[in-house]
Amino acid sequence: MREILYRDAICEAIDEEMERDDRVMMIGEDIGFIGGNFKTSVGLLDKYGDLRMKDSPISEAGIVGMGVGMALTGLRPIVELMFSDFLLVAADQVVNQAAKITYMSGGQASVPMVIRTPMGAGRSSAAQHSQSMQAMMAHFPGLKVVVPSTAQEAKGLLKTAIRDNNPVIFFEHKMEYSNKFMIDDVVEPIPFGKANIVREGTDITIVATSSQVMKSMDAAAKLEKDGISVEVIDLRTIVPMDRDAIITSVKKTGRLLVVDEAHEKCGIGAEIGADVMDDVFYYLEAPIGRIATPNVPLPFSPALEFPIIPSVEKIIVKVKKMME
Amino acid sequence: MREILYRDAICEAIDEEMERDDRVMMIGEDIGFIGGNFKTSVGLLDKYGDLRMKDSPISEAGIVGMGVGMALTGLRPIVELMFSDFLLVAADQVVNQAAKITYMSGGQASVPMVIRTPMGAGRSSAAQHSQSMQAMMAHFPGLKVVVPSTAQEAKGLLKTAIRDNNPVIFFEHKMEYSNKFMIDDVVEPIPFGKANIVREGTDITIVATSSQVMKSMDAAAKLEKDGISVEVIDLRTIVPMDRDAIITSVKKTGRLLVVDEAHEKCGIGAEIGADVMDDVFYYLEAPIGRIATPNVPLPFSPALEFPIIPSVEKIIVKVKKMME
Amino acid sequence: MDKKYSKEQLIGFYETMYRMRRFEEEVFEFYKKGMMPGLAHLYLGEEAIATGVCAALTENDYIGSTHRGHGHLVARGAELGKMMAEILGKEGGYSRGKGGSMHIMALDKGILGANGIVGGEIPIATGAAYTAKYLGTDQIAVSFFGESASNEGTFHESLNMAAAWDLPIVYVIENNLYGISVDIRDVTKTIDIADRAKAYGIPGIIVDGMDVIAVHQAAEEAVKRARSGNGPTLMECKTYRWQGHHVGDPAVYRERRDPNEKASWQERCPVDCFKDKMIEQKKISEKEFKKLEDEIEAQVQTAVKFAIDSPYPDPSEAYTDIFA
Amino acid sequence: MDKKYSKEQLIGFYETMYRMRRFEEEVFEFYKKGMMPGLAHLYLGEEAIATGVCAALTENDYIGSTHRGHGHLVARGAELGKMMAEILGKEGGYSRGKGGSMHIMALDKGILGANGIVGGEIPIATGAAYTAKYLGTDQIAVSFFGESASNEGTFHESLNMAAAWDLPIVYVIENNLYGISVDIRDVTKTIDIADRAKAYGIPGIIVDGMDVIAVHQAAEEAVKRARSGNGPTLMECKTYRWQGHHVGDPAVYRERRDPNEKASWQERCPVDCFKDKMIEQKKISEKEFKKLEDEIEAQVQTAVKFAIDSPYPDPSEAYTDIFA
Ligand SMILES: Cc1ncc(C[n+]2csc(CCOP(=O)(O)OP(=O)(O)O)c2C)c(N)n1
Ligand SMILES: Cc1ncc(C[n+]2csc(CCOP(=O)(O)OP(=O)(O)O)c2C)c(N)n1
Ligand SMILES: [Mg+2]
Ligand SMILES: [Mg+2]
Repeated sequence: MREILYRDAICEAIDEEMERDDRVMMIGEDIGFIGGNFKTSVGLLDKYGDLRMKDSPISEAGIVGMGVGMALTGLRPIVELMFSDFLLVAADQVVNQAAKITYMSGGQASVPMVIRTPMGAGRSSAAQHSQSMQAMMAHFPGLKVVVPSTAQEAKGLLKTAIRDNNPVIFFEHKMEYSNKFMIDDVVEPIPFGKANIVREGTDITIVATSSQVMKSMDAAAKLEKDGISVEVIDLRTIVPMDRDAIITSVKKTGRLLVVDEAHEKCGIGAEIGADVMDDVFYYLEAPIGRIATPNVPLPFSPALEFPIIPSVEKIIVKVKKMME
Repeated sequence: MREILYRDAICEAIDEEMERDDRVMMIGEDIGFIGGNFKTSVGLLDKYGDLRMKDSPISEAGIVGMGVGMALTGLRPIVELMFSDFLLVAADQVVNQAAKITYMSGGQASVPMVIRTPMGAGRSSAAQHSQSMQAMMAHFPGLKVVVPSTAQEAKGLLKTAIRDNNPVIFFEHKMEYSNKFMIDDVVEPIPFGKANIVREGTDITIVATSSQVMKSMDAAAKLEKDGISVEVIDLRTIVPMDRDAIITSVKKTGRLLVVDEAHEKCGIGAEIGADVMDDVFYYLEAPIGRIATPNVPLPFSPALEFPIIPSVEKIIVKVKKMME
Repeated sequence: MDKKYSKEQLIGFYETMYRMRRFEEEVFEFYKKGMMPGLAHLYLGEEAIATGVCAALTENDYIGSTHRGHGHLVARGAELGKMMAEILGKEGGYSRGKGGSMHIMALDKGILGANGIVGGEIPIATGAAYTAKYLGTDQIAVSFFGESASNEGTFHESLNMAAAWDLPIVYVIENNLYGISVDIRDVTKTIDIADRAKAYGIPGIIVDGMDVIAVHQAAEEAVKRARSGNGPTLMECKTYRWQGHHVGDPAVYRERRDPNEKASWQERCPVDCFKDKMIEQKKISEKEFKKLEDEIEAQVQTAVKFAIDSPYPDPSEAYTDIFA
Repeated sequence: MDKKYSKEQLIGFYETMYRMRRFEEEVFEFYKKGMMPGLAHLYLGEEAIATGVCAALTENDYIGSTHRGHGHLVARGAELGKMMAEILGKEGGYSRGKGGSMHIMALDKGILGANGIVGGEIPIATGAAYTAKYLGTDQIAVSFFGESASNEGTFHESLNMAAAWDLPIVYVIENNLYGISVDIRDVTKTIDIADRAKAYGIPGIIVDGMDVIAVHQAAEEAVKRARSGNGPTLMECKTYRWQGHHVGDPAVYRERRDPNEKASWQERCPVDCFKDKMIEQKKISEKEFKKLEDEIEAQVQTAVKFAIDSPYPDPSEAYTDIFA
């Protein structure tokens, strides 16, 4: 084990995969010379050269579309979008092209492309640089959607993403980049579709994604002092989703709370609740709960932003309410 | 009352609003000279001239963005996107710009723009021309989302949309355009956020959108013969949503089925279920159900397409199962 | 001009053009008889372009194609039976009925897919060119699209990158004057789209798209430029489509400027004029033409029969090929 | 060249430039002191452009602005206090803290919004120009953006429409050579972005963006063209930003090509050089400058104080202004 910054864990995953496979390359804005806006690819331009670490013009639809073309013809591109909000600039290429080509071609073609992109609020980046797009990405079939929690998870899941033969949307939480984590010396790829039970408990199940896993763990530790035993599941991937892990846990605890940072409406909490409903309905001791970003654009001022995004405090309050 | 084609009801709404208010205009691909790809604006170019009925180049992001600019400066543009799938080509302008400007400006600005666009499958138009984007649109705060059922509803709701001071995404179901409906001689604007109980019943509540309202009515009529009394709610607008109507109904019936054509995952059914959950949980006699398009891209062949989209038959089967 | 062409080459040109012509006439018949699901966009009248361009390629090169893609596929030697079966939504189709006319992919022929999104394929083809450069093969890519697609942002983004990085690609504009109904002259100031090359610092050339020899010569030069590392060319072929935008379009809009527009273009039919010229110049005899035409007729009829006889896919097929 | 300028005008130029300069120096101070949430993109070094262009406008004209928007706002006479308060996320800000530096809107000054999406504002400003034409006013719109924004698809789509329809707009490119770290010369082949005008059949002009008089003269001509119905102009101003991309960027990438790059541009400081020249040419005395500077200093300090004293918005503010 050693200590590592989240951003460096990302960089290591890219580096190791590029070393392993010549066909892996990266394209994106400012990823080369300065090693990425969030410093997740520092040193890789020097190591791999300009063709494999391509600094692009500001053309999101263009670079994602090029990624699709590269993936169709034998490369394994990693496209970085500087903020996940820019998925909307490239949405046609992501959703109408990348996600659908395997299907439309009747399985002739595959699109082994990873779109890496930072998600989440908390930096006073306002409405166009703070969104969490995992619900939108999960809504459209054909995309795998990855929401890693810790540095270890990020590294292992990114390796899997790069080796996957499908378009993968890989969300890195921008509030984690500068955080330190402990990580194994060697991190193996972590399989998709297998949730991680990071804390066992008996009273309530929290399914969390990305940074919310850490927040949920904090909340669980505090709730323990109040005699509430919380089971925390790190979902890891939204598509594919480990339904079984959730169902098994909820059958045990009788309560389900989903914590995810995307907007609430048509969000991840709604989906998980609806998905497991038939299986857990008769075990439920309280309505399924969700904590998400409410249905307002992200405000700039920290005085407005922090109160609306999910927090340890909100999780605690909600769990207590669900235990009543 | 008189008989009318759905497409002509749309055209009448546009015409009447353009006549009423000089600032209402329309821009889109092929809307002028040929009166729209689906013939929803026939005759309007001749009547209103080229500046007010603008045939545009194929530039979806451009025309939606121009619509935003027009709306900010005193016009009330109606932007037609030929297929709702193309919302993805213009997604940044729709979601990052139109939806957020009022908020980001602290209420200084408003964006009175309607995006009219055909939704839905059933025409063998395959994966890129058959999608239903209402869940994605509803996910992002700042957009009103309208899903009219009949010609009467479409006309009344479109008038409201045009008079609304916010960006409104108005979904017309492409399978209805050539259908005949009865319509009032004069159709008044129908308020947003007020669901329409189109059939009263006592055993189960179906909340339906767009064409699914008609399918649900058919199903309800057939289910009646089996002694099942179905209440059907035409939701009309997904944003704003008439929670109260749904909650009141479900408290009465004890069962809720949502029928909407968007993809299931993070879809409308999931949202409605989660939204009313706290209020109806202790009244529920069965898990909340949903019928949606499953999580696969829309296939071309009718042999594949019809079996996957919502149908009267599927509604009947699901209701019966929920009544068990 | 054409003296350097061998008889074999000349026969090859005709063979390809005539095959496209007859193939699509049969597609049109299917539509008229109500046997074809959805729609198709016919290439009739534009045959010289795909024929001339693809004759300048090797079999390892890549093609990005559009909604009007049948011609590109035929020119690359795609199997007529599998194409026709796909167009009818049958199990024997290239995508087993999942794609349809607008999405026929034949990856084994280097066809990266027809595409239902106007402009959607341009960055994808550009990505294929990047792959060729990356791997150091001598492959090139060709991106075919209409004049109206050149108003999509993806056109701009792609050409900028291809130019900046000297990617091996040829952009072929099939300028048939119209989008659907919109006359390019009403929505674009520059009459020759080839002028747009100046914005990227690459050669832009104008070619008579009704003359297969002219197209082939221009393409050879552009292909040579691409293959030798000298970057992209924008090649505008002036042409005309015989039919409406799709099989169901009466194309009333074409008489706006000039009632003889269609007739005057049809006088320059790429198939018939080429044949007449060859006979006149005694390069190919009428008898030889007859023999060729009979052979092609047989191929087309075999394809038609194959498609009719092919079963529809099993409904379970809808749930496969979502992921590779 | 500048003989036609009155003393008043010359003083006006300096006043505006110096106000921008001092305002932003204070913004930078706030950042360094950790008092500013998020980031800001400083206009330092580019003052001559907004100053020269906006001096050619009337107060009814419209402005589309960018992430680097403070200068445009100051040039239009926006209130410094409300700007500064917005940048600090305070209740007294233009958007009551909801927008922040990247989203300051001052609709009363014709500012349609700074914009966090590169290229996002170009079609919006184009739409404002459409409104002017539609209503038959003599207003025009100016769209400011960076050279790198000209690689976004929205640039292309907007210029095509503005050209085709002779819209009253001036597109002003602030070519400071870099996106964030990416050198435009590495991602675009044409050295002068003004060349892109040829693709749209409109005039493209190159201007010394460090010389307010040159900018003003060019702008007057372009504005006249727009106002008289002769359509858009693409006006490229060559400039340089003193600081990194944003307040936190050390800008290491600039020494790649030329270690003296920054120094040589700074020798041409638009503020200082103008002042020196005026003194040298005895147009404005040192004493007059001093007086002006003192006045501006007082304005800026008042703004700073206003911003500091302004309270943070109440958290409930997060839930207002979602809809108009
Ligand atoms: C993004 C997008 N916008 C609009 C359409 C609808 N549409 C299909 S083809 C077409 C016209 C295309 O014109 P052009 O590029 O000139 O090709 P042509 O049909 O003339 O061959 C339009 C508007 C679409 N399929 N995709
Ligand atoms: C769509 C989008 N892509 C990328 C970014 C990140 N970004 C912000 S400013 C910027 C550089 C813009 O360069 P330019 O247009 O030249 O303007 P400048 O900053 O030089 O004034 C980038 C890449 C963004 N905000 N929006
Ligand atoms: Mg065309
Ligand atoms: Mg720049």
